[in-house]
Amino acid sequence: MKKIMNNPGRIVDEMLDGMAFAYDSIVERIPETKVIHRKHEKNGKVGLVSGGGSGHEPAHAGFVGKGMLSSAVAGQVFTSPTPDQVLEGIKAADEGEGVFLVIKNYTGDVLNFDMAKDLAELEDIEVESVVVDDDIAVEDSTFTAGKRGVAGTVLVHKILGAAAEEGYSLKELKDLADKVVANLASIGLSLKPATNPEVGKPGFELAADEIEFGIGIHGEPGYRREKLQPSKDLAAELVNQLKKEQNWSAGDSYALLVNGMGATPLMEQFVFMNDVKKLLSEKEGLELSFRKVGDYMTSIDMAGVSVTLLKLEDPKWIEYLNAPVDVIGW
Amino acid sequence: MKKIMNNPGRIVDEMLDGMAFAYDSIVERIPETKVIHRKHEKNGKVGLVSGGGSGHEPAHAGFVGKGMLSSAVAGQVFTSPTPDQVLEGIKAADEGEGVFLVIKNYTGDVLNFDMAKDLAELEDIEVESVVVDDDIAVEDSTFTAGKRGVAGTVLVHKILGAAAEEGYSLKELKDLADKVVANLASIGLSLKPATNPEVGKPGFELAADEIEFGIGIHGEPGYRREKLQPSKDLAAELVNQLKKEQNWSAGDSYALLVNGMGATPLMEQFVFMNDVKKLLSEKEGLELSFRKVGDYMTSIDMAGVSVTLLKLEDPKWIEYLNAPVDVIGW
Amino acid sequence: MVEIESLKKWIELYGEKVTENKEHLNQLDSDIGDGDHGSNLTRGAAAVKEKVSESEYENLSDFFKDIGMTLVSKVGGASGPLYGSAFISMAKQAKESDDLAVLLEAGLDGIQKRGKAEAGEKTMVDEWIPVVEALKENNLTNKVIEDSLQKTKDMKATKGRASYLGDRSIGHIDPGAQSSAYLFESLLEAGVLNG
Amino acid sequence: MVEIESLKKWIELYGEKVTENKEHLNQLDSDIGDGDHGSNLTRGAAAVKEKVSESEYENLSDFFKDIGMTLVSKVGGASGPLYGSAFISMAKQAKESDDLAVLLEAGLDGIQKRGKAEAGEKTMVDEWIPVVEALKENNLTNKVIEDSLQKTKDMKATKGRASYLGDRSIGHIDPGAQSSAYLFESLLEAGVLNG
Ligand SMILES: Nc1ncnc2c1ncn2[C@@H]1O[C@H](COP(=O)(O)OP(=O)(O)O)[C@@H](O)[C@H]1O
Ligand SMILES: Nc1ncnc2c1ncn2[C@@H]1O[C@H](COP(=O)(O)OP(=O)(O)O)[C@@H](O)[C@H]1O
Ligand SMILES: [Mg+2]
Ligand SMILES: [Mg+2]
Ligand SMILES: [Mg+2]
Ligand SMILES: [Mg+2]
Repeated sequence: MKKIMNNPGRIVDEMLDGMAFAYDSIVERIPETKVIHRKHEKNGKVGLVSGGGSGHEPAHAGFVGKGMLSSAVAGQVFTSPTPDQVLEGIKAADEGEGVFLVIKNYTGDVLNFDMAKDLAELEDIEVESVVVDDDIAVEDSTFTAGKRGVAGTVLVHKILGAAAEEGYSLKELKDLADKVVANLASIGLSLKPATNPEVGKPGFELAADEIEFGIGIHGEPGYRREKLQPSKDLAAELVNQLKKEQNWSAGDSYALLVNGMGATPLMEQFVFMNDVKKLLSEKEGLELSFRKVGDYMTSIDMAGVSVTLLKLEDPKWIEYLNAPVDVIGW
Repeated sequence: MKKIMNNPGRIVDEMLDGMAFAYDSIVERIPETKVIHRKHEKNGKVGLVSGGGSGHEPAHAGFVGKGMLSSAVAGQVFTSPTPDQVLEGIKAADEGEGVFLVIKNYTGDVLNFDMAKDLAELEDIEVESVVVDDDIAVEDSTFTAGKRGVAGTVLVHKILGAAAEEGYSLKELKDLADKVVANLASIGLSLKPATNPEVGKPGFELAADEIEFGIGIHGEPGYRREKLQPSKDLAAELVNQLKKEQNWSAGDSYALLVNGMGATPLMEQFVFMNDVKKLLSEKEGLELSFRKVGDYMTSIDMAGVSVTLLKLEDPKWIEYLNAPVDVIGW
Repeated sequence: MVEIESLKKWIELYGEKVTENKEHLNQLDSDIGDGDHGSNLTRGAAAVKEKVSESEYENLSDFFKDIGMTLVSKVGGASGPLYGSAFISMAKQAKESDDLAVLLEAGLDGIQKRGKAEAGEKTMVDEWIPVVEALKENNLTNKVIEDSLQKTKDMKATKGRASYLGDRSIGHIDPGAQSSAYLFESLLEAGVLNG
Repeated sequence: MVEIESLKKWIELYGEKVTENKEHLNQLDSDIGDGDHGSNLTRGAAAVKEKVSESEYENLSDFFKDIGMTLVSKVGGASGPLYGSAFISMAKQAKESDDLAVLLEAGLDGIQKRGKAEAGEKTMVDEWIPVVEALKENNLTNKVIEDSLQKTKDMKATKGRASYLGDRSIGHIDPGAQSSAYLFESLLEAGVLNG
């Protein structure tokens, strides 16, 4: 394992310190916690909190700031944060109008955030939440922990962040969140596994000419391995999976996110975007009203990409996606 | 070589198309050229043009837009663009007040941009330029092609971009550029070499436990190889080199950029920033008035980081660094 | 009736076993999860050790509560709230009973209330259920512990991270069941039952 | 006096050699540069071939100018403007002379004006200088070409990308000298000198 780090056990702490130092006009680290909180002054709006295991940078702390998250809670690498930490995030975010939690659908996150919710209610903070489960690589059945939460979560942060900034109530945010999540679908692929610094070796193995479709952002298994193939064929496979999931009609308006997994050069991400565009826009006739490319929800040093499509049921969502923010990573 | 691409020979074209599609509110690709141009309407200011070989994304096209570059010219991967292409970039950028070129110091770039300058003058466009040579890993002597231009170039783009936006004349920009470049120093290290898609194999080799100090952004050789070591020791080595170069006094004001090489997770970059901070701010007492962390001047899929320090001779430069921009990659 | 001293011993042994077998637990979790179960619990064990060694306990309930809260706040992931809930639930029960079978049954109940897993879903629950049964009948042995553990091998995971693997989860021991097996082995080794 | 037909042959052969030896040139450039010299020139050769085969030339100057401009606009890197300047300079000279030695001397001059390299700096110039000398004395042979090429091996690069290596550039043939050697080998093979 070749990584720029000191002690793997302290990597999250040092990262949070580095972040708070580098961007001290936008965020601060709440002392003795793993919470990154925005410096934006409180003005009686609903607080928005997210978080999860570390290793997905810039998610989630990179989205803390005016117009997006109020606080982000970081767990150990690939490990959900604990309820006491989430509670600190909630307390920091609370401006008297309640706090909304954006949780990615993993057993650990759901359990820890739920416990935090209970603790916050004991402190008289009203809390609502949404569980994002956009990864269509996983079947949503009683035989699984449900679809995973992946890169689409970032679009949820953005839309809810703009709505909260606009003054949405907790109840209104919950309705909006449910609608957004219902219209969200993502799917990814990997060329090279990630190495968790605490584990010291890659989370899985891929042959030199192999790729895996449907991989999760913690290296959870995908649905198929194949030989490496041209970008346009990779794009076609992911787009087909999304098509099976969503009911596309030509002219429908969608937001499109091409997300890099952490070690994928932007050059490749843009090439991939070009192929996705041909399929979605030229072939399927979708209206891609919002588009974004880059590293947003990564998996440490995994090489790969994911594609997220959000059906823009409400044109207001485009406004929310385009609304200005003051954060590190958007 | 495992890359998301179609035809290595067309990778730059497809990347530019993907970029222009994804961010069509900010930039456009000038048809039949390798020029990315901003959509921002012309308003009689000096145009700012940069570019160079591809593979450094988001540089340079990612910095095109209001407040930064007017156009960026992309060469093949790691190969300077040709004069006719640079000329197209100059013509697009010209708003009647002349065009300023930011050139990284490589023989190829200098020769090609110089030829373009001659061509532009034939078309009655006044052109000035600066050659950025911030890489202190290379000796600046008559026995070398001079110091290389690396990540510090991005700070030059930012400062000149803000000054151009403010209405600086060509002459004023030239004076400013010379001053900024004189105060700029960068140095990098690599953990893993880059693979040029047209070449198909890594540009150099590093053992599993080896790192190289002073590496260039095209994989040019550094000044020493050592065993992998903790982030704080890596930081100490780079900071020491910078200290030898610049005359630091406690309280002096500097801009600090920690730049990722393309395949370095943000987590590691922030950990590294934390170590650099301890040395520069806590130990040396420098005032780090501007700080930034992330992938700005990459080397395809190289793993590594560089540190750039710009002595802020003029407090106005901080304003320029913080001025708002509408670009893809800042 | 159990003594706090022997329980301290139990928890200490458990922490040692988890720490010694950190890599093994990580490996089991790599096979069907994300490879951190050993790291998670080792972090928890260190914190529990510090907490417990610093404190004097007058009653069982406080002892279990400290362990539970420490696990909840140090482990994270899925196993943190689950083990935490087990001990918090045991703390509640300890106000009414000091029978180990009754206590551990409450612990199991805490896990199931939190995680909603039933028998056969290839989770730690599949280690706890037979152990609690055996305790009730007063015949907990290493064989019971080991047999239940091995049985998780043939199960298909339908809860937790391993459920993403579907059929491919079959053939692997569940990491949470393995760490729970360490918990119960330590119980026997600490001599709590002879107490 | 040289004939356009044999010059076309020359340039064609040069293009073929560069293309066949693309990997070799890339390898030489990997050793002391950035590994793209073969790719750069192959791209240029293909463009020159297309350009030249499409056109009829009435005079030498137009022929050289087309080659020069095509190289400048297709090759990029350091070698593009340098080879381009060589041919553009030859185009200028061709208006006054059709003596090959005079033309190539003008080419060398173009390279040196643009790149500022002197003899001994381990660049293509170290291949051009002895070849131009030999041409003037009417005794250009493959041996001259090969000997000059080999001499670049012992030189320390002080211009271009290889200069970053300092002493470590010693022991490697300069890629630009190698591609120039192909240019002059092709000249002999095409029989331009016998024309
Ligand atoms: N719903 C659940 N109920 C009971 N146990 C569960 C449940 N989900 C997961 N587990 C247990 O948790 C273990 C994994 O814990 P750990 O690796 O620490 O957490 P994570 O999966 O978040 O990385 C599994 O092996 C399983 O025994
Ligand atoms: N200043 C110079 N004068 C003459 N030739 C040069 C000079 N700089 C570089 N070269 C030649 O260019 C060759 C490298 O060309 P190439 O690899 O295509 O460009 P780049 O170095 O930009 O990648 C070198 O081998 C050398 O012969
Ligand atoms: Mg985990
Ligand atoms: Mg090159
Ligand atoms: Mg796990
Ligand atoms: Mg080269």
